Parts: sequence; C-alpha cells; structure tokens
Amino acid sequence: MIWIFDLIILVFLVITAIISLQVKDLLSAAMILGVYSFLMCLLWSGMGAVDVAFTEAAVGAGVSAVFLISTVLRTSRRSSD
Amino acid sequence: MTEQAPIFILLFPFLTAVIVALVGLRHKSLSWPLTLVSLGASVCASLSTLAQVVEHGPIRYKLGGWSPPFGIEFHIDGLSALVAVTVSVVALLTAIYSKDNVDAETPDKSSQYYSLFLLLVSGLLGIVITGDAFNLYVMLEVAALTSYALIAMGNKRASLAAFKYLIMGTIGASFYLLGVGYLYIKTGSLNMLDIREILETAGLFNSPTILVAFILITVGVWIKMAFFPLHSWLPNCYAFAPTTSSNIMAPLVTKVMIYVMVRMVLTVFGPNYAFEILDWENIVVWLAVIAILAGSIGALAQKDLRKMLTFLIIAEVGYMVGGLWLADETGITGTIFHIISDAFMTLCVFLFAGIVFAKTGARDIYALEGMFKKMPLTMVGFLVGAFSLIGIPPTAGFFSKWYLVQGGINSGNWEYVVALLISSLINAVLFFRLIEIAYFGKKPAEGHDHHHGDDHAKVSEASFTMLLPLLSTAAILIVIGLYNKELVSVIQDFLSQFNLATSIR
Amino acid sequence: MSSTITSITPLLACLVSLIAVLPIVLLRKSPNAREGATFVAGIIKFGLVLYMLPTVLAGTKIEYTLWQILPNIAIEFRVDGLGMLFGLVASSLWILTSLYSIGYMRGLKEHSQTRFFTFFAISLSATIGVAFSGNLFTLYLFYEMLSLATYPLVTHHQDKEARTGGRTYLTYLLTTSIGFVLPALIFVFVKTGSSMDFSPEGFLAGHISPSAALVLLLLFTFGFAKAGIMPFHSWLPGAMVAPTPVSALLHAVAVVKVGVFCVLRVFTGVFGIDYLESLDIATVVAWIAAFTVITSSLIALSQDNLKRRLAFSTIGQLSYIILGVALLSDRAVTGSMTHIAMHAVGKITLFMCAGAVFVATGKKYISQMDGLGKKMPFTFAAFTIGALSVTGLPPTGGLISKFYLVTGTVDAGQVALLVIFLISTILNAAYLLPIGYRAFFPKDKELSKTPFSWKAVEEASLPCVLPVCITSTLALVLFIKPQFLINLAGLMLGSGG
Amino acid sequence: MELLQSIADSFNYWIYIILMMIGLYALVAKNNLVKKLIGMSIFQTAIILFYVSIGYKDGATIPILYEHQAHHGHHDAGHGDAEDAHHDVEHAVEEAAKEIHAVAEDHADGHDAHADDHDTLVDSHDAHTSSAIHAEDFANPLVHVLMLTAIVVGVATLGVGLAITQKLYGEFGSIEESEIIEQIRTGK
Repeated sequence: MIWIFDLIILVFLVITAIISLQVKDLLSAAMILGVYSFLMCLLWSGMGAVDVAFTEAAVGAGVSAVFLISTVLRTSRRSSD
Repeated sequence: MTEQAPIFILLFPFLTAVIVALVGLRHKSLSWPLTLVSLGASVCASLSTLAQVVEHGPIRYKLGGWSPPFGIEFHIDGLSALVAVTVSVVALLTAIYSKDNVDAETPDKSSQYYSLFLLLVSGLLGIVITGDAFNLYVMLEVAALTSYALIAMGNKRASLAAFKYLIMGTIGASFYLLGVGYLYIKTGSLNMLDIREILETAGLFNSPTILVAFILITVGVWIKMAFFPLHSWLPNCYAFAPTTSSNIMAPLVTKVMIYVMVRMVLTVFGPNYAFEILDWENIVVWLAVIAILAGSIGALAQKDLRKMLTFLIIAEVGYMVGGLWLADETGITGTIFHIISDAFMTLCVFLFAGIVFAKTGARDIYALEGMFKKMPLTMVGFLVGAFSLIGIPPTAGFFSKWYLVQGGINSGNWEYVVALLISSLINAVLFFRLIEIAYFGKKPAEGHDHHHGDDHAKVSEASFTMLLPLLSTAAILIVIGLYNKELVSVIQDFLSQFNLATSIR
Repeated sequence: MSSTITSITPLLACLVSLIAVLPIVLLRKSPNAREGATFVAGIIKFGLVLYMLPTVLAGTKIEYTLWQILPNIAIEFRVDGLGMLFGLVASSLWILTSLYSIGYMRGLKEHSQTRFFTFFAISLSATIGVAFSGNLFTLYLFYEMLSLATYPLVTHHQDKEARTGGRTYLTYLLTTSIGFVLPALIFVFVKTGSSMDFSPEGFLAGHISPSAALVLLLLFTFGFAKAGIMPFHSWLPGAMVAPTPVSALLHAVAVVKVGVFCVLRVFTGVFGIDYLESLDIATVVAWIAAFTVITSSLIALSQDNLKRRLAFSTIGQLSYIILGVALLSDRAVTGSMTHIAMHAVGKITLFMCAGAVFVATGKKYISQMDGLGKKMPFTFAAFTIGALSVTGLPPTGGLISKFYLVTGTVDAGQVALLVIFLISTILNAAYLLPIGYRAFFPKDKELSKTPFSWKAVEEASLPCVLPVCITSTLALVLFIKPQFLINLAGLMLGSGG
Repeated sequence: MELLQSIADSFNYWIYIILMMIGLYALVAKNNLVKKLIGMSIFQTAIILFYVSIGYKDGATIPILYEHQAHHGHHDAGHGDAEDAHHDVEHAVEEAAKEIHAVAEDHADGHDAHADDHDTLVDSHDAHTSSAIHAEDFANPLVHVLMLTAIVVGVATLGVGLAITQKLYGEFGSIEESEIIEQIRTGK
C-alpha cells in the first residue's frame, strides 16, 4: 500500500504549493512553503534518495524558510496577491 | 606543468576569489593586484591550453582521476580554448579598468566586488571548459548568481533589473537543467561526448524525449542569451548596472551562452540531428532575422548611450543564432568567429561608455559633445570599436560578418544576408550620429570659430588604467582582423569533425 | 606581354603619405615644417610612381602581396596600365593641391589645419591604394578607407551646413558600399571561390547566370557611388561645403575618380570586356550613364554657385567615363581611361580657380564674377583653358579623350548615344565657357570700358595661383603629348584584342 | 488496483509537471517579489523531483552498501579490504549508470538487439568481479549527488533574490513590482 502513501503526499504537495502562492500573508506563505519542502523530503526518502531528502530538509526547508521569514520580517508581510 | 594548464584556467580566479574575500576584510588595497595577478595567470593558462589544442588536438582532462561517464571531465577543443582565451583576456582588461571605477562607484564594497568579479569569471570559464552537461549547469548558476549580485550593486533601477534578470535567468537555467534531465533519462550519461556517442549508436534520434530535451535546452539557452522575444531582461540590466559590472557582463555573458548553444547543437546533439532530422533552420533563421532587425531598430530609439549599446547586443545575438542555424560550415565559422570578435568590440564600446560616464557623469549620447578635442586617444579607441561593429575593414567585426554573409549566401538564406546588411547600416547610422556629436557638438556654431584652433585644445584623457584597456581592446580588434585566417583555421579544424555542408572550397 | 615582377614599390608609394601623417602631427606647432612634410611626401610619392612608369609602359606588371588576410584572399598590390594612369594623375595633382591648399588655408586663416593636412594625406594613401590594388577585396578596403578619411575634410568647417553635407556624404557612400558592393563582393567570392584578382579577361565568366550577372553589374555600378551615377549623385553637390582644396581633390581627382576607377576595374578586370559583350547587358549601364550625362548638364546650367555648377558638371563628366567603358569598344574604353586624366586636370583647374576667386574676393556666385578677368587675369585665363578642356575643345587634352569616346561610340554602333555625346558637349560649352567670357568681356558697359592696368590686378597669393597655372599648362601639354596615356590605356586592352 | 498503481508510478511525472507549471505561473504572473521567489523555489524543487524520479527504480533501496555485501565476493581479501570496498562502491555506481543505459536503450524501439548485447556485457562484467552487487537493487546514486548540488544552487538563488528584494524595499519602500515600476516611471 506504499503507493497510496506516495499518492497522498503528491496530492498534498500540489495543495501546499497552491496555498503558499495564494495566501496573502507572506509569513504564512513562507511557513507553508516549509511544509511543502518537508513533504518533498518525505517523498524523496520514500524513493530511496535519503541523502537528497536530508539536504532538502536542512537546506531547502530549513535555510530557505529562515531566509524567507527574515526577509518578510524586514520588509512587509502583506502581499497584494 | 603545461598539461595541467586546463585546470589552472579555472583554478586561479576561483581560489583568488576566496582569497580576495578573506584578505579584503582587512586589506582592501590588495584586492585589485590580486585580481590582476590571478587573471593574468588565467590568461597564460588559457593561451597555453590553446597552443596545446592547436598542436595536439582536443584535451580531455579528468578531474580527480574519475573516468568520463562518472567523474567530471574538462573537455577542451578548439572552440572552448578560443572562447576561454577570449573570456580570460576580456576579464583581465576589465579588471585593469575596474581600478578607478570601482573606487568611485562602490567605494565601500570593493573587495566584495572583486571577489564576485572573479567568481563570475570562473563561472564563465567553467562553462567554457567543462565537458559535463550537469557541471555546465552548476557553472551557469555560479556565473548567474554572481552577475545578479554585481548588477544589484548599481543604482535603484539596477536592483529591479537584477531581480527581473534573476527570474528570467532562473527560468532559463531550469529549462536547461530539465533538458539535461531528459537527455539523462535516455542516455544515462552526462558527459557531452558520451551523450552524443550514445545518441548515435543507439539511434535515439527519433525519440520524442530527445526532442523535448532539445527544445528545453535550446529555449533555456535562448532565454539566457537574450534572443529576441526573450530579451526583455537585458537592456535595463546592462544599462543601469555599475560601469565595470556591465563591462564584464555585456561582452561575455551572452557570448558564453552562444558558446553553450553551439556546443549543445554541435557536440551534444550533433548537426545531423539539429539541422537535418529536425529541419528547423528556416524558422530559426527567420527568428534571428527578426531579432537582428528588432535589436537594431530598438537601438535607434535610444538616447541613453549604454542602453543603445545593449540593444546592439540583442542584434548581435541574432547574428550568431542565425549564423549557427544556417547549417553551413562557413556560417558556423562566422558564428564562432563572431563570438570572439563581438566580445571584444562590445567590450571596446562599453569601456568607452564607461569612460564617458566617468568623465561627464552623464548617460545620454549628448555627453559625447566635443570629445574629439578633449580626449583624442579615447576617441581613437572608440572609433575602432565602432568601425568593428559597423563592419569596416580591417577590424575583426568586418571579417566575422564576412563569414556570416558568406554562409548566408552559401546556404541561400537571403533574408539573413539582407538583415545583416541592414543592421550594419543601422549601426553605421548609430555610430556616425555619435561621431557627429563628438565632432560637432550638440549645437553646431554658425560659421566657424577661427581661434578655437587645435593648438590650445584642452586635452583631458581618461586615467591610464582606463585608457590602457580601451586601447588594448582596439588593438586586439585590429590584430584579430589581420590574423583572422589563423583564427579561422583553428575554428575550421574544430568544425571539420562534423561533416557540415561546406562551401565550394 | 603579361610578365610580372615583384617589388615593394607600389606598397611604398601607397604608404608614403600615411607615414607622412606622423611628421605632420608631430610638427603641428610650426606650420612651415608641417607643410614641408606634406610636400616632401608628395614629391616622394610622385617620384615612386614615376619610377614605376617605364616598367609599366614596357608591359610589365608590378606585384606585391602584403598580407594573406582571408583564405584565398590577400591584400595585394598590382600596378598595371590603368592603375598607373590613375596613380600618376592622383600623385602629381596631390603635389599641386598641397601647394594650393597652403595658399588657400592660410589665406582664409582656417582652423584645425593640422587635422586638415593629416586627413588629406590619409586620403591620398587610400587613393593610391585603390589605384594599385590587385584584387577586388583590396580595392574595397581602400575604397572604404577613403570614404572615412574624407569625412573630416568635407565637414571641416564644423558648422551646420558642414554637418548636413557630411551626413549626406557618408549616408550615400556608406549605404551604397555596405549595402551594394559588399554583398556583391561576397557573392562573387562565394560563386567563384577565387582570389578575386583582376585579370584582363575577367574571372566571372562561367560562374554565374546572365541574370545574376546583370544584378551584380548594377550593384557594382551603383554601389561605387563615388562615381556619382544618378540617382546616387546628390552627395557630390552636398560635399561642396568643404574647403576648396578638398573640393578640388575630391571632385576632380581622388574621390570621384576612385568611383569611376572602381567601375572601370569591375568592367574590365572582374567581368571582362569579352564576357560583357557576350552577355549584352552593358547597354543598360550605358543608358543610365547617358541619362546622368544629360540631366546633370541641364542642372549645371541652372546653378549660380560656381562650385555647385562645377560639381554637377563633374557628375556629367564621370558618366562619360562610365558610358565609355559600357560601350565596350576598344576605342571607347581607351577614351574613358584617358578621360580620367584629362578631366582630372581640367576640373582641378576649374575648382582651384573658383577657390582662388573666393580667397581673393570672397565671391562664390557666377553672377558676381562679371569683369573679374581684369582683376585676376591669370586665374581666369587658366579657367578658360580648364573649361575648354572639360568641354573637349582644342587646344586641350580634353579633345583627345572626347575624340576616342566619340569614335568608340561609332565603333560600337550606338548612334543614339552619339547624339547624346553631341548634345552634352553643347551643354558643357553652354555652362562653362560663358563664365570665362563674361569675366573678360562683361555685359556691363562701364566695366568693359575700364582699361586694363597691372595695378588693378588683385590675384590671390602665389601658392594659389601657381598651381592653377601649372594645371592649365598641363591641360595644354596633354593635347600635344597624350601618347603615353593612350599607351597606358592600351595596355589594358592588350590581351582582350 | 494494478491500473491505479501504474498511474501512481507515473504520477511523479504528472505532479512534477503540475508543480512546474504552478511555479512558472507564479514567476511570471505574481506581482509580489517574495511570491515570485516562492514560485521559483517550487519550480526548482519540481525539477529536482523529476531528477529523483529518474533515479528511482521500483523496489530499489538506498544506495548504501552494507559490510556483508561488500565482502560477499571477496573472501580472500586481506589487508586490502578498504580498497576493495572502495572499488565496489565505485563499481556499484558504474553498474547503476549502466543499468540506466540499458533501460534507456530498451525504451528505444527497434533497438532491442543492441540493448541485449549491452545487458550481456553487463552480466559478464558482473560475474567476474562481485556477483553480490546488482545495480537494480539500488536507486541511482549519481542523480542524488547531482541533486544535492541543485538544491544548494536553488537555495543560493533564493538567497540572492531575497537580498535584492530587501535592497529594493530599502530603496522603494515596497516589494510589489507594479508599485516599484510606477515609482520609476513617475521619476524617482
């Protein structure tokens, strides 16, 4: 049944991607992008790419989220779209 | 020592970038000499590599001893050696030129500037000498990231331009990466020569995957080289970036991308696939014609000197894309030749624009007023660059156009020939407008002022570090023009492996 | 007949004036030394050309390959009859023009004289380069060089008028050379793959289709816009804003003659007379030239500005030369080649006279020149001789070339064109001769009654008048001794028949 | 169920295309600079997903050799153990890559014969070195290594983009593209 698990992750990936782009509050957008990245990690570790998954968790989800959040805090939280 | 030359081309600027970043924290004044030394060494290494290639044929340099399909390999043939020499020489000249400008424009960031500059150069050199498609992507991004930063060092408008460039550049690079991914699915290799071999032996050319890969790579590279409909990021970037940033990027970035295109079409996919199986030539040549005309006409509309020159770059990109897709050996020779000559002539006019900006602080073309009297030597340098862009013998630009036009006639692409000539004429109009302003001034006096004689004209040339690169570039343009036969023989040596349609000779 | 020797002399002859730029610029502080340098260079150049004359007259070609610049194409010098003829004219007249420009420039206290002399020297180098070039590519190279080097001369005054004139000048010359000649050049190269060396038989035969040949021929004829064929003529009157020595050099010797010279080269050296004859396409060019002859003469009649009238006269005379070669008969071609020299001598006299009048009196318009003959007898005597020569009347050299042209037309069987020649000769006489006549015999009764006295003579300075006298004498001498010019022209036809 | 499973297998590819399109749309159409960069991040991860999917084989495991695997074919290994192990790893990498070759060629219609050839070659090669390691047991590690680089590149791009965003905010007081362009147009 592992493929169902995969499928669910994939669907959620799309959903989180769309939400992070649609939400007006940039801080939430950054958070949701973090969730998106973690889902991606999960998917990749399931696909035998543990090293990629780890890197994504640390660099992709971690560092980019930090970058995004710090930028949002320094500039403005509101987005017009 | 000499057999290690290929790696030194890249290693010198790269390591020095790190050193400059560290040393620059304390001793800013060391950045410039360090940069010069490393680039000088890089020039020597690339020249020595070129000599080796000319003498012994292509070099395959295995990085760390891993054999090709797995390890990263530097593959240096005539084409990459020539472009590597061009890149390193242009970089060295711009570095010399940077001294006064960087201190004037970005005084507190000079060590960052040099560090980024060196990284950009190593990225570009890496693109040129690598033999690995994925490695090329990494180098592409190294060069791109540093250029975003270099552009953003400029004024307000530069930051926005840099952001747009970042978006477009990322799309382009990602397309390229995707294309390489598709190639990898089919061939299981990332080494360029290996890919080609597998494509041919396994007869994969009919596969739609390869078609998708080809389209993605071509479009990706077109975005990065600002091929006409995809050019919108370029003019503002180069026009508003700090002087030296645009001086290094305008000649090199688009040209190196042309190199990537040539490399992909010829070495990776092979002319057989690109030209015969796909049969796109006519479409692409027409696109190039549109690009040439659009770029030239766009340039006519500009009043800002550097912006005008950026539109010329777009037209020149059209020359080279069209030249490649003529699918004719002479035409492709012209394209490769034009990579080199265009790099130097763009450098020449941008260096001049930088001097004008440094001396007058104005960006529009009327800043040139009375320049012949004020700085005759600078104008001589500019004239050579301008003549080369127009295509007046014996400058390099004339000869590269010569081959391009010849290729166009050979392959019967008359629209391309006409477009080239029209664009040459428009260039003539553009540059003689500038020369006229420089010669007459904005408002020509009625009647003549007899005592405004030549004996007491105020001569105020640019500083030595700015003048030297300009004049050297002008000299290089003429030397390339005079020795074009030797250059072309290297190019034709490289092309001889591809069995292209040849002219009657 | 077609023996060749290799010698560096042609290159030296070409380079002398280019090298002279250095002393001219270095000596800019002392005008006398500067002009001295120009002068010495002019004499050396003329000497070098003369030195080659006997060899060339003996039927030997002098070759020198400078640089193998493209695969198969070299920058190459070759001196043959036609080149020699033109080189001789250009280099001898340069000496006189330099002498004259010293008088003119100083007389008017012109600015930037160093620049003037510098570019003058460069233009001369380019002119000799064109004359001695051994292949089409070299020819094009020097042709472009000449366009660019004369631009600062045309726009010398740097005022609004100069700007417009200069703009027209460059627009016409560069558009045609880049737009027409360059593609034609590359097309020829692609189709023949040859070195594009000029040869008496031409090298195009058999490589292109007749229709392509016609297109090429027209591209070349119009492309060398310096020849002033209509509708690409209007740069010439526009370029009249230049100082007179420049106009004299441009419109009598260097620039316009380079244009017709190039056309002659293309006709004889690239296509080959025989090949053109077999194709039967040259008539098109002949009629275009004939049209230009008549139209320009008519326009010239209506001009009051002396220099402009002379400019339009030049356009007509240039078309004679092209018309002559387009007739393809031996005599006509000989006529057009000698006409290069004859017209050069005649026209330079006229221009220099116009300049001398301007320097002495500041008058530019023909209507103001009534009765000036009494004040400037030498100038106007020379002017009359020049006018006779250009019209083609005895006892001047102009008659010789006209004679060859007219008999050549008869040979070619083109009676219609013969009529054109006659009409145009009448027109020439109508717009040139009255000027001299009026100067000596003004309409105004009072002026004509004023007795001539040496005290009233107000000639321009000696350096202005002397060259005028020399060239007008030359025009007379050429009437008596035209033989060596005809020999030189004949060399070009030697193998053709 | 099998049908569903086969859809799920290629689902990766569908999702990667969808994600790419979402990212591309954001890059082009979004007005907010940070949103653009988020779009870019999604775009790049989608490509990485594509690459990882290339390297993935059904039932394959992570490309790490356990000690017993490494020693399986080398009972006589003495002091050179470490070296041999290294060799095996290298060999495994090679096998994996060759496996992809073979797969690739299988895909190409009409070239089965050639592919077979290649397979036998691989097998014979296998036989006399280490019979215990089969490339098909492992995901392709080369792809993973490449993707590590790609991830880092992506984050670096994001970092530069965000830095420029902050600079723009400092200069224009806005991170909306339309507002910035308006400010430039109305003349600084």
